[in-house]
Amino acid sequence: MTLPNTNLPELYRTMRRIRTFEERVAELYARGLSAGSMLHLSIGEEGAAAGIAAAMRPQDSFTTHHRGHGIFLARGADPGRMMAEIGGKAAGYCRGKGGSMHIADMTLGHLGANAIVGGGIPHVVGAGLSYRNLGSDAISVGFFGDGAMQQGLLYESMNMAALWNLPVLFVCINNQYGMGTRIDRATRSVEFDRRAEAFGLSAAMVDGEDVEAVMETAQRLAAGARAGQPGFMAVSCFRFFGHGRMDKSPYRTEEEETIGRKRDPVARARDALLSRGVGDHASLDALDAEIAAEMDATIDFTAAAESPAALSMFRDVYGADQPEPEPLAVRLDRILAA
Amino acid sequence: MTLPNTNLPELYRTMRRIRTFEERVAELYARGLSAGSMLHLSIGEEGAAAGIAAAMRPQDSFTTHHRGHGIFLARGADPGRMMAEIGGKAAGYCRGKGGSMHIADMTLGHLGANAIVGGGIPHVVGAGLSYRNLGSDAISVGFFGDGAMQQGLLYESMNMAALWNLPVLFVCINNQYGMGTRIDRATRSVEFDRRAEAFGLSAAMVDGEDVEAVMETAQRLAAGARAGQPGFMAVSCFRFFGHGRMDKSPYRTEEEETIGRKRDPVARARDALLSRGVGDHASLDALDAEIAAEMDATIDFTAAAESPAALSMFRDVYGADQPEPEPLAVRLDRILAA
Amino acid sequence: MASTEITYRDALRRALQDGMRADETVVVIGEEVGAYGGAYGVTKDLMAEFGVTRLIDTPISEPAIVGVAVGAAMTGLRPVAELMYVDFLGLVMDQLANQAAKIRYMFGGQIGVPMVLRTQGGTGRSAGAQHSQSLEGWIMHTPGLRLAMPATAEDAYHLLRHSLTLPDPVVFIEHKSLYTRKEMADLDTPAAPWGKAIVRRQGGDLALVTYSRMVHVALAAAEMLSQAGIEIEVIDLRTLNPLDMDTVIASVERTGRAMVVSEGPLTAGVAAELAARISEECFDYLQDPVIRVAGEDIPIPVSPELESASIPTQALIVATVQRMLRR
Amino acid sequence: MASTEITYRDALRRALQDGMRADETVVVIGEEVGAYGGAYGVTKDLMAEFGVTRLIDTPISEPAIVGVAVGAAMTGLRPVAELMYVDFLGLVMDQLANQAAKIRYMFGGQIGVPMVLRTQGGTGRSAGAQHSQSLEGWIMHTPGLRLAMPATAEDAYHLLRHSLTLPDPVVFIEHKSLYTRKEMADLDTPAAPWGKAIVRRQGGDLALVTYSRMVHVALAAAEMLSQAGIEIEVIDLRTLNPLDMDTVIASVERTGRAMVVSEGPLTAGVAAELAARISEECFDYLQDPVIRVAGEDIPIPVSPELESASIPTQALIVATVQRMLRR
Ligand SMILES: Cc1ncc(C[n+]2csc(CCOP(=O)(O)OP(=O)(O)O)c2C)c(N)n1
Ligand SMILES: Cc1ncc(C[n+]2csc(CCOP(=O)(O)OP(=O)(O)O)c2C)c(N)n1
Ligand SMILES: [Mg+2]
Ligand SMILES: [Mg+2]
Repeated sequence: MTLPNTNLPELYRTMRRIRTFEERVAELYARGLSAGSMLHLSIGEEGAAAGIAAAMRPQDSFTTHHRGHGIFLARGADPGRMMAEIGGKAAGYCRGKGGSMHIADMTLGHLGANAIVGGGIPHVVGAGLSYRNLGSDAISVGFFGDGAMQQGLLYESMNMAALWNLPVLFVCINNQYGMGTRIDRATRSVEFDRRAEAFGLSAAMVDGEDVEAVMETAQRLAAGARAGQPGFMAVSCFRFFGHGRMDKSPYRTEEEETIGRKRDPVARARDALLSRGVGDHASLDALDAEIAAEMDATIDFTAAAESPAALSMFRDVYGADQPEPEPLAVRLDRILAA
Repeated sequence: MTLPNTNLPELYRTMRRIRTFEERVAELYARGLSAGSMLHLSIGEEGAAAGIAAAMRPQDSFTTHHRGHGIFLARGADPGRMMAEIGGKAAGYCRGKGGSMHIADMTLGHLGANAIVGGGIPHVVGAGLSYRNLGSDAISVGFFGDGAMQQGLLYESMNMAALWNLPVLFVCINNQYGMGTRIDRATRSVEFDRRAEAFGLSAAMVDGEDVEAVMETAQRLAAGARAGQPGFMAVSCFRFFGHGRMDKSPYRTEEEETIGRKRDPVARARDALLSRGVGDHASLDALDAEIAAEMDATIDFTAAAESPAALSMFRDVYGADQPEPEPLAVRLDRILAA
Repeated sequence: MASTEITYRDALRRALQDGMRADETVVVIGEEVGAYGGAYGVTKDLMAEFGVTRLIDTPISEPAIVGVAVGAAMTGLRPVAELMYVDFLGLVMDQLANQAAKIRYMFGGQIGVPMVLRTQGGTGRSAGAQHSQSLEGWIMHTPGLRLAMPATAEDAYHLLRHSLTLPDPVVFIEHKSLYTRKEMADLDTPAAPWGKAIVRRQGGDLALVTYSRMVHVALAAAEMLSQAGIEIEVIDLRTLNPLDMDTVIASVERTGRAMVVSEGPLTAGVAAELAARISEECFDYLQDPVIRVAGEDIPIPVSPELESASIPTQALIVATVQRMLRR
Repeated sequence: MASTEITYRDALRRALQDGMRADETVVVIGEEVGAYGGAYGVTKDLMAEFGVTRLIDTPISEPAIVGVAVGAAMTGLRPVAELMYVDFLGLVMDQLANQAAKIRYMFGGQIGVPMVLRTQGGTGRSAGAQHSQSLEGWIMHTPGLRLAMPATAEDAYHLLRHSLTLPDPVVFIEHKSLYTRKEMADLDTPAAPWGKAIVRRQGGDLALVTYSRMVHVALAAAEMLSQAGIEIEVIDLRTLNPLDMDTVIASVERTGRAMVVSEGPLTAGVAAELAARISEECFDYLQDPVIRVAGEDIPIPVSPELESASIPTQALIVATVQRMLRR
């Protein structure tokens, strides 16, 4: 596993890979190669993913919400196996059973994306408990959207993490929207850090357009979490596109979108690299092209990959040494043969 | 309906009636006349019940937790019908089907006690929504224990009340314990008002030993709620006895209990009445004796009351004009007659 | 009784619209029901007519959505709470099964909870294990909850209208793969009263009992079987509580054979109840065991091939009926 | 194989204690499991041996309790989460049915969720509609969850010990009216392996299939029937997932008659599944329909008289068997 580097060129590279991957996901869908249309692109949120991932260590684990491609890429995912999973193929991370909303990989500490808003949050508290009990120095990071700030389970989870001094970091990626609902129509106060503090967590709010600020905040809170003081951070950004692939965002104005899309962490990092003289247009263009080629290949890989075998349907319901559920066809054969 | 009066003699009377009623509940159980042992006495919490009830108006509604006898009495309940319900008798508020943990009375605005910790909290938000939509000037008050401060549903409910400017008041009766768990073992921070404020509610903490302070705080927050600014208050007190009738509180020291029981809102009000010259020992003793007689009668009433008729079991599952569920005996008759 | 061509989705919208016009206390409350028009478009455009006090967009707080609906239903409103996916029942079963379903009973009949919980379930969109389930079994097993599962646009309309008049909580489960189905519907008169099943197709060889989308799969299977000379009766239950066994029993007594079809997982689900009831009520008439064709006892996989193979198919129904009749 | 006299409660405690000694990763997590010793006393005194890192008292946050257990199970611990009453399942079904049950599957078999959810249900304490339910039907209907419901102290011990070795989530439902039951138990050797039913009493006239407390009610009924010359076989399923149909089928084929008894509400519950399976598997052997004796389809009332009348009684079982055999 290549460890995410913490300097801006690396952060830029991570963000660009996310951006390009998500663009290819859109293409996969447009070409009819995705499993379904429930694909949630994290374009605009690359700063959160790259910045926080860079503050994590190899042993750390995490869960994500349904918009989790970017986070997993930033933590070292193989984009080909991700894309294959999004296409429902056997070569995917979950053998085509999970799809975009359930990608997971235990070897990289990805305890799972989750299609239930808030559903993965308590799992990182459980992981934190394991680390405490087993004497590990890992932390576990729970990623979720602003929508989950209104799920009660979050408060139960934060309370337990604080009560037990667990190595846990809660990360709210506030992209301003939960489907068609702007956050100010979901709650009266968006000072989310106050909520976390009221439960005894260290908390911070940070601008997701500034990937270095995200990383620094995450480093500080992660250090606290590692020492037993759980943290919470809300990263503000903008969801550039619709909620899923079918959503054309009729509930917001073009003007709002135009302004929102100016909050672009990738563009900002690129500008910073140029102005700091760390890169020039040519070298960055070459990097972008290299990434584009890498991501193009994921579509070809997915298109060529095989669908899962029919009988694999009955596998993985229970542990490998356990009997599989009886298929309907077998049962009917038996009954009707009688 | 006799409206609770707001002066101290009335508050004292309400509190003394609660105290005595609860003592009779203990007696009912000891005499084997209660339906089960899950009886949660509110002794020590009379200040919360009387003070807040006095800030409510006749049209206001409320829900309570499992420890709700006192609140309902303070809102005008007939102690005889309450005791009969606690005894599982047909003359009880719920025809013997609900028992202590499910007492309700629509005519007095009691939308129900609840045996699920936190379960009744969203119902007052729903009532607030009704009042807003139907143009009523009523408010709805949700009572719950400190244990429910760790139920996520509370935060979802507060958030909605704040978002929609509903006429709702949330009341946490913090008696320091949830069963055997002292509140500092359930959460890191007991500054509960900060949690409510972070969601946009007006919030206050008050000492439940001082019934007048409770009433004044409740009046202020109720006025805000009536004007569309929902409120939250935490009333601090001490649970004098065990959680339920089987619990002898082995998890706390006698010393803690002795100190805790000194936080006695009834005794304090009595002392205040005496020191302010509003009553003398003789008049207060006479009042107490009158109340004792009233409450004694509830036991006799319950002992003499009838159990619900066997077939009443099938009633009230669905509306009165709807077919009742088919009793097992009827179904078996039909099938076996074939 | 003028018939009109309409989609399942539009019929549902019309039912809400007409119900809200007829009864000012009806409010719709849920995620994205207002401005967005519903995740599946059912409440589209209703906001313009009814405004934010009656089409209430909520935060993503399912337990509170149902809990608030319960409280509102006890105090004068008639809420239609929407759960975007039936899969989220796991978040709200306390408010639904411990509160809504039991309040009338626990309180000795003092008050009811006249609310509707609208939601949608089933497979068909590669939405994965947490967005494709058929969980009506949990509801049917909960005394106090009515349960409607329309298969047609006409039923979608009338069952929802009727739900808005009932004194008790109704769980109303739509099927995500039916929304765009278009058909002729009589919106003035229901084909059958609430609580009654409908014989969608007559036949003397076997009674097939089903509901929701599987009605259409069964009807297609029946057509294929007919070409092979086998005529099966297809019964659409429409509501699972109340459950109209009279219609089912009459058909089984006539045909002597029964199959029940449900998209939900086989074990301990709706198919089990139907099979058990038919077996006990029609014992002396049955020439074959009641055969259950239901979802596999597995989570729903996301791969489209696996997903569609995990629930009853037309081909399996056809083959199984043929084997039964050959037995 | 030394037998020892022990209560159901103490057998459970011994199982936890021995399981925790055998496997350091086992932790108990729930409300009042530590200092208090458990609402029904099962974890009493374990704190002294295992301390606060392994007996973890929690706030009253059921969804998080189960969710934390899921996360812990995925990262090296083997949690025994405790739900004080099975009635609180409504609060945790998302974490249980959408997460614990599906994680292995959704993630393509990468990891399992080896946890036990211990809880207790049933009637007997006038605890009312929200504290007296039998909700095993919801669990049995959820693929991915194992389900154990011991009737005896010996099974309580062995089934719990075995649950602590399984790779998948186990829902372990005790019965509140059995805790004080005392009996001889062999804690060294289980009477049958995990997943196998036990014939508790032999008889040739009818197979009665049941589990949990109803085993004892059935056995008492069998004794009464025996005095009338009727010998029924009583089968204790012990686990509902896995479900041992072989033992059941063998008995029904031998006796030709079957009754299933469950405390849970009749409709769409465990009794339905058992009746449906027996009917389909043993069709040619059945002289009578499989008769279900189960809880009434109502919430549990608090009045002791109504409560006890709302679930199957010994008298009803006796009378029904007699009528079946007279038919
Ligand atoms: C419990 C639950 N409720 C509702 C949904 C439907 N849903 C999926 S994503 C979403 C919006 C989530 O918003 P947010 O948490 O801000 O995440 P974002 O999509 O903005 O990344 C909703 C309502 C769901 N999947 N789970
Ligand atoms: C959801 C739920 N969890 C657990 C319980 C069991 N239980 C009943 S009362 C109680 C303690 C509640 O404490 P608190 O809210 O402080 O109220 P108090 O008893 O102190 O009045 C518990 C854990 C329950 N009834 N409901
Ligand atoms: Mg968002
Ligand atoms: Mg308390």
